[in-house]
Order: sequence, then structure tokens, then C-alpha cells
Amino acid sequence: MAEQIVFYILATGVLLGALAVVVPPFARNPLHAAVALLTTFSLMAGLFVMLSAHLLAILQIVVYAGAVMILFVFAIMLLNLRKQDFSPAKITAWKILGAAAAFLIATRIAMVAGAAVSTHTAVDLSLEQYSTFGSVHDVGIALATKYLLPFEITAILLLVAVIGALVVTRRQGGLR
Amino acid sequence: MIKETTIQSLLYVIVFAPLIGAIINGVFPRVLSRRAVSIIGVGLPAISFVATVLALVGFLGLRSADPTYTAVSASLFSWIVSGPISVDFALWLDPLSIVMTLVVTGIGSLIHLYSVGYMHDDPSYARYFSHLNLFLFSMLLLVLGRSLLLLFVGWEGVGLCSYLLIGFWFDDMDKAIAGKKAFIVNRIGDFGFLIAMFFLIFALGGSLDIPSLRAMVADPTSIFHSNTAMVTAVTLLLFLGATGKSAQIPLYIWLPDAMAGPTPVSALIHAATMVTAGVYMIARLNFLYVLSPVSMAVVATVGALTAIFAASIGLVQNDIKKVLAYSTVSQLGYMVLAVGVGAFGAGIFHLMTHAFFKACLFLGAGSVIHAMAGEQDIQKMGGLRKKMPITHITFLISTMAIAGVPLLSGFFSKDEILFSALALQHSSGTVAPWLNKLWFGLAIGAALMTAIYMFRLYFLTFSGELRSPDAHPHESPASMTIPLIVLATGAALAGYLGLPIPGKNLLHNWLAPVFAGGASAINNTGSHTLEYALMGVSTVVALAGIGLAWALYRGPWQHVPAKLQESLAGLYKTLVNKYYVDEAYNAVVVKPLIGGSKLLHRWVDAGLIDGIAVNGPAKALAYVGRTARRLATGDVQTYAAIFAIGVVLLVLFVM
Amino acid sequence: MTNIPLSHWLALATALFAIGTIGVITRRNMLIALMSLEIMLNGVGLAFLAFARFRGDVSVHAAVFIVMAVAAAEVAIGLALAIAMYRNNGSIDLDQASRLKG
Amino acid sequence: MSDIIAFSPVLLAAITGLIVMVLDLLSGKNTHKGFLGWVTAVGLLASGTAACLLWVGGREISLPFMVGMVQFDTYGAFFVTLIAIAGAASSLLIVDHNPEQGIHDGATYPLVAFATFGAMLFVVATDMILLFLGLEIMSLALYVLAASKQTSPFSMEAGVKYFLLGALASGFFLFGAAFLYGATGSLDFVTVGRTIQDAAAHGSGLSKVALVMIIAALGFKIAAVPFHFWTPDVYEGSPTPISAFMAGVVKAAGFAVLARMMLTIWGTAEFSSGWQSPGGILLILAVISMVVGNIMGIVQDNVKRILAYSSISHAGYILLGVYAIGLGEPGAVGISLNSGVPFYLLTYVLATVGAFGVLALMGGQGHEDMSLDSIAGLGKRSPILALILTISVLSLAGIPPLLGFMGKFVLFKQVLLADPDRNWVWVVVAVLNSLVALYYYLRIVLYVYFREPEGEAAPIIKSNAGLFAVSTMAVLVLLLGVFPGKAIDASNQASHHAVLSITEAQAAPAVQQESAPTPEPKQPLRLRQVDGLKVDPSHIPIIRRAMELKLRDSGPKPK
Repeated sequence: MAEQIVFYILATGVLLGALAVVVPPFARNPLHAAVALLTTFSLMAGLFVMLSAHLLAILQIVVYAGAVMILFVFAIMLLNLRKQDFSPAKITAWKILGAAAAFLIATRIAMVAGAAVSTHTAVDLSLEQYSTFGSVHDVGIALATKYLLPFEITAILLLVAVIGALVVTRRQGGLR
Repeated sequence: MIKETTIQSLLYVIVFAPLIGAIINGVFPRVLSRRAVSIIGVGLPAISFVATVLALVGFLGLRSADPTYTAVSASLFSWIVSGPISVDFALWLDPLSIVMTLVVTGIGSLIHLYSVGYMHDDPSYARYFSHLNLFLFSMLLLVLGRSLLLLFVGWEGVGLCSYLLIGFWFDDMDKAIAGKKAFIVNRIGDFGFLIAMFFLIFALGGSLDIPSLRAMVADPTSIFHSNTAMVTAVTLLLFLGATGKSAQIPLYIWLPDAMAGPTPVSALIHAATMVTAGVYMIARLNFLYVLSPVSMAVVATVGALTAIFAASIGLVQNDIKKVLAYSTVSQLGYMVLAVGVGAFGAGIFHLMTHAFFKACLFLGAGSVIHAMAGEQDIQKMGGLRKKMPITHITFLISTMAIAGVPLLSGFFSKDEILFSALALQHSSGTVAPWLNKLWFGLAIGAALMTAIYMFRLYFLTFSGELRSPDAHPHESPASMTIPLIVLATGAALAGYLGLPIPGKNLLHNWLAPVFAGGASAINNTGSHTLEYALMGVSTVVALAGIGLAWALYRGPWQHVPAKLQESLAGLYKTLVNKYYVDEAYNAVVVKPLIGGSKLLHRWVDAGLIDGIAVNGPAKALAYVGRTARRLATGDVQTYAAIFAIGVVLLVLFVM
Repeated sequence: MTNIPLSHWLALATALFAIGTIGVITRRNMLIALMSLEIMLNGVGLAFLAFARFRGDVSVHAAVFIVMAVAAAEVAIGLALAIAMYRNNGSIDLDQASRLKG
Repeated sequence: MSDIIAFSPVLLAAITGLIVMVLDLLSGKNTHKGFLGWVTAVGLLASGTAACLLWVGGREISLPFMVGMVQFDTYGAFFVTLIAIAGAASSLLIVDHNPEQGIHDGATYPLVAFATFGAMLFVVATDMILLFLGLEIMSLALYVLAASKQTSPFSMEAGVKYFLLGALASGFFLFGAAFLYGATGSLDFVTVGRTIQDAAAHGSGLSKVALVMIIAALGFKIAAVPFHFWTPDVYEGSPTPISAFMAGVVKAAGFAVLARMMLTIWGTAEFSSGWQSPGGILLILAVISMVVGNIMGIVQDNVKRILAYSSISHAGYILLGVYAIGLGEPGAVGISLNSGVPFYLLTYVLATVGAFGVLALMGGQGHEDMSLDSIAGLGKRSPILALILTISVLSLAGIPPLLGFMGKFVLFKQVLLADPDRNWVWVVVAVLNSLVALYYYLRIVLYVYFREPEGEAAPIIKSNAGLFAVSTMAVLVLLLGVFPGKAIDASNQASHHAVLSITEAQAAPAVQQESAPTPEPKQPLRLRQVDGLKVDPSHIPIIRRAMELKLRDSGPKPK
């Protein structure tokens, strides 16, 4: 029972945070949106813990709440946006239709998927398993064996991102 | 004695010599001197012609050694092997393709020679010859291709070259548009051709290789004999291709516009060779066509209607090339009528004689236009008889030939078609018997009109006095008159290849092996007495037409045309405007297409709201108008929204 | 231990995904659109982890880890583009990026 | 070691990227960076050659120690080669285009190389995550490349648009992958396919969600309607060599993956039965893509946009091919990819890269506008470029004897062959569409040859590298059009391996481990299921899980 309560609290928090990012009145200011996003990310880490994804919960904090948020905040500071940088809010029919479509997708998928998995129950992990499931050890083994190749290739992805970011933001000249 | 292997090598020479010319002149247009361009441009087609003659001699030798000998096949390489389809890049020389090749290379070479004089001052001299040679190559591929696919390659190739050459003087936008029109109309036909090939393979399990296909069809237990509906569909789709290429109703509209190109091009492509491709294709597939009486009847009817329809338009045209263009459409109608009634030999015969006299007429017209410094309106000509004696004589001979004056080539070939229209019937006899009379009636009517409009053209151009005082006409140079003389000779004499004497008809005997399969399905209900009687009739018709033309344009009734024009103003206007066919096409096909695309464009651009706004209340209208402008795509988030809408549609659709 | 049914987890993940999508569609501020993208990817990660837990399959955690790296790289490029756009346009208003159209 | 050899074509592309990056840094700030283009091209071609060599060697090598994440077979080799050619051509086009356009950056080349690498990885990967990585490497590099002309608001806008929509599509892809995992318990799509095709999971809600999401995401990459909106804008705004890259490489890679995933995962006999089957969806997308692409193409005035809409309509034709699955080898169980599809992609890529390539060589002195008017009179100003453009465009239109005609012929023929009774309708629709398309292709030719420029004509760039690239494309279009035999053969072989078979894998005796690759018989190349070939102790639970869930008694027993 306690678990359910925690889940619903966290879920509500996550959703509210996400909505705060997206729904205009709460997030005129990008900085406010960033704070809301930070909330979402952090609460999400809690949900990860509930799913026994301990390592990822930590990474969620480190990568998202840490690195990604810092990037956002940097960008916000760098651009120093003011309100007049934006034309008056436009709510177009396409956007409404698109948002409605996204909403429809979500409800439909939730219904279909919910029906499809209604009989699924979580695998019962033994106590021993439970203590290691989602730990650095387990995930590390997966990364070093099955996911070795993607893990290595992630390096190239990051390299591309670095070069790309430099290329896009440099003012003139070469890579330096 | 020329060996079979030699003929095979000659085949390659025939086909590829013009290609080499096209490449040389196309790649080094600025390096070569004008003289070199002419030598290459004319020389290589001439080589091709000589090789054809040699191949003919060799073929005759082989045939005399072995009377059952039918064809030489030369396979270059295996072209496509994919699934059940295997097509060789192979050439195929049989009596029919020999006739066609001789016409193409022979008349082609003459017209190349003529072009040396005609195009002499053109800045894009090399490009012209390059395109013309490329055309010859494509045409030879069409004629000599052993498989339908190779034939189709040639078929599209000639269309492309035609497009390039019609638009040759592209400084004039109308001409470029005429080229495009030709290409697109042709493509409608090609669509039929392509679909027909697919049906042939998949619905009938046929082969694209023509000899194999023929062998398959010869088997009376094959699906071709049981599934007549599909055979009809295939043949009609192929005929759609033919109506495009051979300018038949309803796709003839491109040919008159195609006269925008240089006159030698009109002579070669739009009179002598390319436009006959449809007739050739039907004759080539005669064994398939005779399986479907319905298709045959459709072919013949379309041909007969085209013949009279175009002839009636030709009566009132004033542009010298337009008259000849409609005349070509009309004569092509005759050929299609011939193959439609099963007189394949007669169709090819008329194709050949027509190639001579129509090429000669076009070149003569070119000579006239050249002499009149570009003037094409026959109302402003006249009296050229004295100024241009050679052009005059050759033009007159060809005019008489096309009008059907006895003993000239057109007389024999046209007569055979008239006779066939009346006397030949499909053996299954499923189609109404009165059709024969209809075809005959239309054809004879067209013959009368032909005589009238051709001699109207002749009288207005060559006799009387010159009606534009500023012009200083002069005879053309030798490179132009020599082809005229050769062609006029041909126009006079080619008919003797097909004299209507039983057993002595050289052309029929020659082509007999090709049409053997098809001929068996055709009954001849006429007699030779009938044939000779018809000759009398058509002589009378031709002479009556000539007499009428003389009376109306040179003789005592000269005031009548103007009066007729007045009293029959409606009809006259309809004719001058070519029955408003172009306008109808515009209204029915082109406008809706463009309109539809514009509509869609606007719809996507401006969004659904725009449409609602039209009827919405005023206030909403103002708001929505702004919204709609903002909605004009280009906005990335609109795209994202549409992406999501697309996904939701899929989601709702699938789940 | 996990008494919350899988369908709840999926509903939450889908909801996050949808909120993110709506954000991308509606928010003109490119930074916020980027944040919305992150919310979408978080939803995906949650779905992955929920399935992993219910199947008792830990190896997918490694996949989610890699997805996180990708998300970070995407943000880096996105922010770089936002900055470049700002320099170029003086604005990161997505509505203004609509010169190309038709 | 054998694994490295098998992976070498893809690795070579990555190594090329690294080398070019280092060379860029070493060569100093003010040097002309054009030579990097040649290095990139050579490196990518080496990668293509390696793919061909592996293929000719008849080796079908899978990668045990990479736990079955990569499958390098004839299908992979075909597309890796194609991608390498298109990538090399694009990098050569950049050589003189960029300086003329004022894009001074050596970093363009490594990005092109890495994008090519990503595309290759995308094609050969058989694991969702690796596949996704390939997709992202390719896309991230392209977002940047699209925006690489920083002085141009158009280029910037193209980059932003492509990024935002691409990231959205990536999100959808991942979401689909997550649900696929949920439905099957695996990310390796051979296993996924095996599980889904099991009656219990087939058509389950989860896999349907995944189907839709993945079709949408890949539909975005291949520019199928209604996921196509970015295409014209991005093609128009990006520097033209990059447009060539997108139209060539991205489309080829996207289709390679779409076809393989669709058929491997959902490829049962019911694949294209009825509208709601996976094939049915592809068919719907195919038809609307053709129609919308062609109709919108008619009203455009910008050549790059025309080509973009043309690429959309081509996506329609190819989707039709994917929908009409082949009959497979005689006696084989299951289905195979329509063998016209790889060949058609080949014809499309060569022609479209050629066409964009010519446009790239018309952007001298910073000229950006590629309206029809600005290419008017090209026939007089540069006959050779005009000829190449004409050949490419006519090939796209499907005029024989150019390659494009062969592509259409073989593709439509195969579509008919798959189901003559029903598919003839779609073939007729497609042929009619290609007829409509002729209108705008001819407009290009019309302007090139038959019109004088009214405004400012696009200045032509004198570029040996670019000319070499585009003339190679044109020559290939001509030559392969006349001698398509080998290419069709290759396409046939490739398509036989498009569907990663599962039945044979189950029948195959389990596992030789590190043994040297014995040269396998060339015909037929067998497909091996490699998941779990070399079993690491830590995998046992994973594998057992998968077995218990779906394999029951038929799978290879874990040790």
C-alpha cells in the first residue's frame, strides 16, 4: 500500500513537472521551465528506484539533472532571452489538432497496452537477485558483454556531438 | 554470297553507326568544323544505309538458298535476367524489319543530306546533327529490336529525340512548349504500352521476345486463345501506345504542333519514320491482334475516323506545314485502318510510299519556306512554279502521288487499303458487318478531301502570281534539291513494288512469312474484279478532287471559297480551330489537373481553415484569415503537429 | 515487491511521452521545445525500465544508459543550434523559422 | 578477428572520419581544405570496396562476440556499397562548393564521414539499440551539416527544422522499440520477429503500438507522406551537397532498415493481407506518397524543392515494392523482400545524387537561390552539366534506356509478380503517377535547354572533384541502364537476405565459436541466427528468459 502511495505521489509530481514545462502559463520564463524539468527528472529517479533500476536512478540524476540541466541553464543565461524576443503567442489550428492527436495517441496506446499487459505480473526476484538487480555490477556486465559494441560506438556518437556543437556555434574559421 | 555471321555484324553497323555519329557530334560540338560535322552527320547514316542494302543482298542470298529462311537474329548480350523474365539485347532482321530499315536509313540519309543545306546557317549545327543521328539510332532500335522491351526503348528514344528536335529553336517559347506537349502526349501512349507489357507477361504468361511470343500464340491450346478478353485488353493498351506515337484520335493533337521544329525534322520524324512506329508495331504483332476481332475493329475504326477527321481540318489550314501535318495524320489513319482490317501488307506498303511522297512534300515545303525567307502562310505565296522549277516538279509529283493519281505510288497503296477496307473481314465475324462499309465510306471521303486540300496547297503555292511582293524566292542549293529529286522518283515509282496483280505483288510476297500467322484469320470477301472496279472509283474520286480544287482556287469558282466561308461560318470556324480539340483537352484534362494540384497546394499551404473561412461569419473570417496566413507551412511546429496527426491516424487505423 | 501493475507504469510513460510531444508541437521557444524532447525520452526510458523490471531482465538497463547518452548528445546539438539560431536571427522563436515553405 | 574483418567496411568509414578530423586539425587554419574531400571520398570508397570484397568472397559473417548485433550479409554489403558511393560523391561535391558558398570549415568532412558511418551501422545493425545509435550518429551529423552555412538564414532554418522533427521521430522510434521490447523481451530484432510471429504475440496490442511508431519514425527518414513535410524545406535550405547526401544516403539507409525490420519482425504470410496488416499500412503510405509527391512537385518553382517532392514520390514507389513481398526462394519457408527494391534504390540514389550534384556545382559566388529561372540556359553555359542534369532527371522520370527505367520496370514487374490479381491496380496507379511526374522533370529540362535566364543565373563552379562525382553518377546511370544485369543480380542476392531468417537458424547446428571463418559456399548463403552463439555466463538468464517466453522446445538449448 505504501508503495502505491509513493508511486502516485511521484507520478503526480513527474506529470505536474512535465506539464509545467509544457503548459504556457507556468513556463513563460525558460528558467522556470528548467526548474520544473529538474523536478521531473529528480522525481523520475525515484520512480527508477521503485523499478529496481538503482544505477540508472543515479545516472538520471547525474546525467539529466546534472549535465543536461546545466547545459540548459547555460544556454538560457547565454541567450538572455527577454519577452519581446517572442512574437505574441499564436495558437493555431494545426497546433491544437496536433496536440489533440498526441493526446489521442497517448490515451489509445495506454488503453491498448494496458489491456495487453493486464495479465503481466512482475517477475519475482529472489532476495539475492533483488540485491543486485539494476546494480552497477549487473548493468556493468551487460554493458561489457552484450552491449559492448553499442557502448563503444556511443563514443563516436559523443565525438560527433562535440564536433557538431563546435561547428554550429563557432563564429569563423576552423575547429579551434 | 554473304554469310549469316556477316549479316549479324552488319546489323550492329546499321544500328550503331548513327549512335557513333550522335556521340561524336554531341561531345565535340565546338571542336569540329562545320564541314567535319556534316561529313560525320551525313556519312554515318549513309554507312548505315549501305550496310542495310548489303544485309538485304545477303538476306536474299540466304533466302534463295533456303526458301524457308525467315530471319537473322543477333544477340549482343543478355540484358535482364530477373525472375521469370529473361530478355536479350538482341536485334532481329526479317523481311518486315528490312523494309522498315531501308525506309529509315534511306530516307533518313537523304534528309540528313538535305539538312546540310537547310540548316547551314544555324548556330547549333552540331547539336542538330547529333540529335538527328540519335533519333536514327533509336528508330533503328525500335525497328530492329527483337524483344518488345528493346522496341520500347527505341519507342521512348524516338519520343525523346522528337522532343529535343521539336524544341530545337527554343528561343521561341511556343516551340519548346510544343516539344513538351509532344513528349507528354506520347507518354500517355507509352503508359498503355508499358502496362500492356506487364499484362502480357503476368496475365498471359507471355514472353517479351517477339519470336517466342509468336511461337506461343501459334499454339491453339495456349491461354491466348482461351482468354480473349485479356488479349483484347493487351492489344488495346498497345494500341493506346500506337495512337500516341502514330498520332491517331484521340492523341493526335501533338503532331500539328510538332511542326514547330526544323522542316527536315518534320519530314523525317513527323512524316516518314517515327509516326509510323505504331503501324509497324501493330503489323509486327499481327499474330496477336488477329486473336481479338474487337481490337481489330477498334483499330480500324479509329484509323478511318482519324483519316477523315484530319483531312477535313486540312481543308482550311493556311500554314503550309500545318496542311502537311494534318495530311500526315490523315494518311497515318489510312495505315492504321489497313492494319485494323488485317491488310498488314497494305499498311506497310502505304507506310513506304507515304514515306517517299510525304518526305518529299515536307522537304519541298522546306525549300519553299527557305526561299520565302521563313514565310509559311500559303495565302501569301503563289507563282513559285517559275522561280523554283525543281521544287515545283518534285512537289507536283508527290502531290499527285498522295492525291491518288493513277500509276503513281500513292494510287496503288491507297487503293489496296480501300479495297481491303471493303473486302477483308475477320474470320470469326463477330463484329458488325456494316462496319466494312463504314470504313470504306470514310476512307473514300478522306481520299476526296486529300485530293482537294493537297491541290489547294499546290495551286495556292505554285501557280498564279506571287502574293507577297517583298519576297524574292529562289531555287535551293543542290544539297537540298538532290534529295527532292530522289524522293520524287521514289514517290512516282515505289508503287510498282506492290502492283495489284495476283502473285506478282513483290512486297506481299516478300512480307508473306511475317504475316503468315495473322493472315489466316482474315477472309477476303472481295474479288479482283471488285479491286479493279474500285481502282476506277478512286481514280474518279482523285480526279474529281483535283478538278474541284482547280475550280475553286484557280478556275472559274474562285469566289466560292470566300462565300462558303461566309455562309458556313460556323463549320469553317470549327475546322480552322481544329474542332476545338486542343481547347477541349485544355478544359477537360489540363485545367483540372493543374487546378487540382493548385487546390491541393493551397489546401496544404493554407490549411483546412481556409476552406471553412469562405463560408464562415465575418468575424471568424477575419480571425481565421490571419490564422490561415500564419498556418502557411514552413512552420516547423505545424509539421510536427501533422506528424503527430499522421501517427494518430495510423494508431486509430491499426488498433 | 512491485505491486503497481505494469499498465500503470505504461500509462505514466505514455503520458510523459505525450506531454513531451505536445510541448514540441506547441512551444515556440526552442529551449522549451528541447526540454519537451527530453521529457519524451524520459517517458521512453521509463517504459523500458518498467518492462525490464516486469521481465526481470537487467540487460536492458544498459540500453537505457545508452539512450541517456544519446539524449545528452541530442541536447548538446540542439542547444548549439539554438545558440547559432539566436546569433543568426536574434531570436530562438520557432515561429520565425518559416522562411522555407511551400 | 573474423569479426573485425566482417565489420571492416563500417569501421573503415569511422576511421576515415577520425583521419579526416586529425588532418583537418593538422593542416592549419588557412589551408584550402578541399583535399580533405578527396581523402573522405577515398576512405568511403575503400569502405565500399571492402563491402564488395567481402561479398565477392561469399562470406556471410556474423559477429558472435558482438552478441549478434550486426549482420553483414549481401543485403548489408549492397547497401553499404551504395551508401559509400553516395557519401563519397557528396564529399567530393563539397570540395569546391563550400569555399564558393563561404562555408569555411574542414569539420564538414569528418561529419560527412561520420554520417556515412552512422548510415552504414544503421543498415547492418540487427539490434534496436545499435540501430538507434547508427540512426542518431547519422542524424546528429546531418543536423549540423544542414545548418553549416552559418551566414544563411535558410541553412540555419533547415538545420533547426531537421533537428526538431528528426529528434521527434527518434523519440517515436525509441518509444516503438520500448514497446517491442515489452512485447517480446528482446531488442534483437531477429528474436523479436521470432517471438512476434508466434501466434500468441502476433497482433498483440504492444506490437501494434511498436509497428505504428516505427513506421512513423522510419517513414520520416524516408520522407513518406504524411511524415514528409520537412523534406522540401530541408533539402532547399541545406547546402546542396548535403541535400544530395540526404536524398541519397539517408533514403537508402532508411529504406534498407525499414524493409528489413518490417519483414523480419512482422513478415509472416499475412504481411500484406488486408489494409490493417503491416503491408497494408505501407501500401497506403505508398499511394499517398506517390500522389502527394507528384502533385506537389508540379506546383514548385525551385529545383531543389522539385527534386525533394520527386524524392517523396519515389519513396512511394519503393514502399509499394516493400509492400509487395516476394515469394522467396523456391522451397524456402517464409517470405523475402521484393527483389526490385534494392535495385530501385540503386537507380534512385545514383540519379538523385547526380541531379543534386549538378545543382551543387551551380552555387558559385554564394548563389543560393535554385529557382527554375536561375538554372535557365544552363545548356548554353555548361553543356556538360546540362547533359548530366538531363540524364539524371530523365532517369528519375524513368525514360529508357536510362537506369531509372530499368528500376521502374523491374520493381513494378516484381510487384505484379507478387500478386498479379490484386497488385495490378497499384502498378497502374504507380505508372500513372510516373506519367504525371514527367511534367515537372521535363520542366527542368525545358528550363535548362529552352530558356534564357530572366534574372540572375546561377554561377557555375569550376570543380574537378564535383565534376568527377556527377559525371561518374551520369555514366553509371547510362551504363547500368544498358547493362543492368549485374546490378539486378546483386539486388536479387541482396533481397534474399533481407529477411533475417529464423527457421534456418533453428535448424542450424549450434555454434562454432572462435573458429576461423571457413569459406562458406557461395550459394546459397545461409543466414545464421547468432544471438547466444557464444554464451557468456551473464547472458544465461537473459537467454533463458527469452527461451522460456517464446522458444519453447524448438530453440537451441543453452549450455
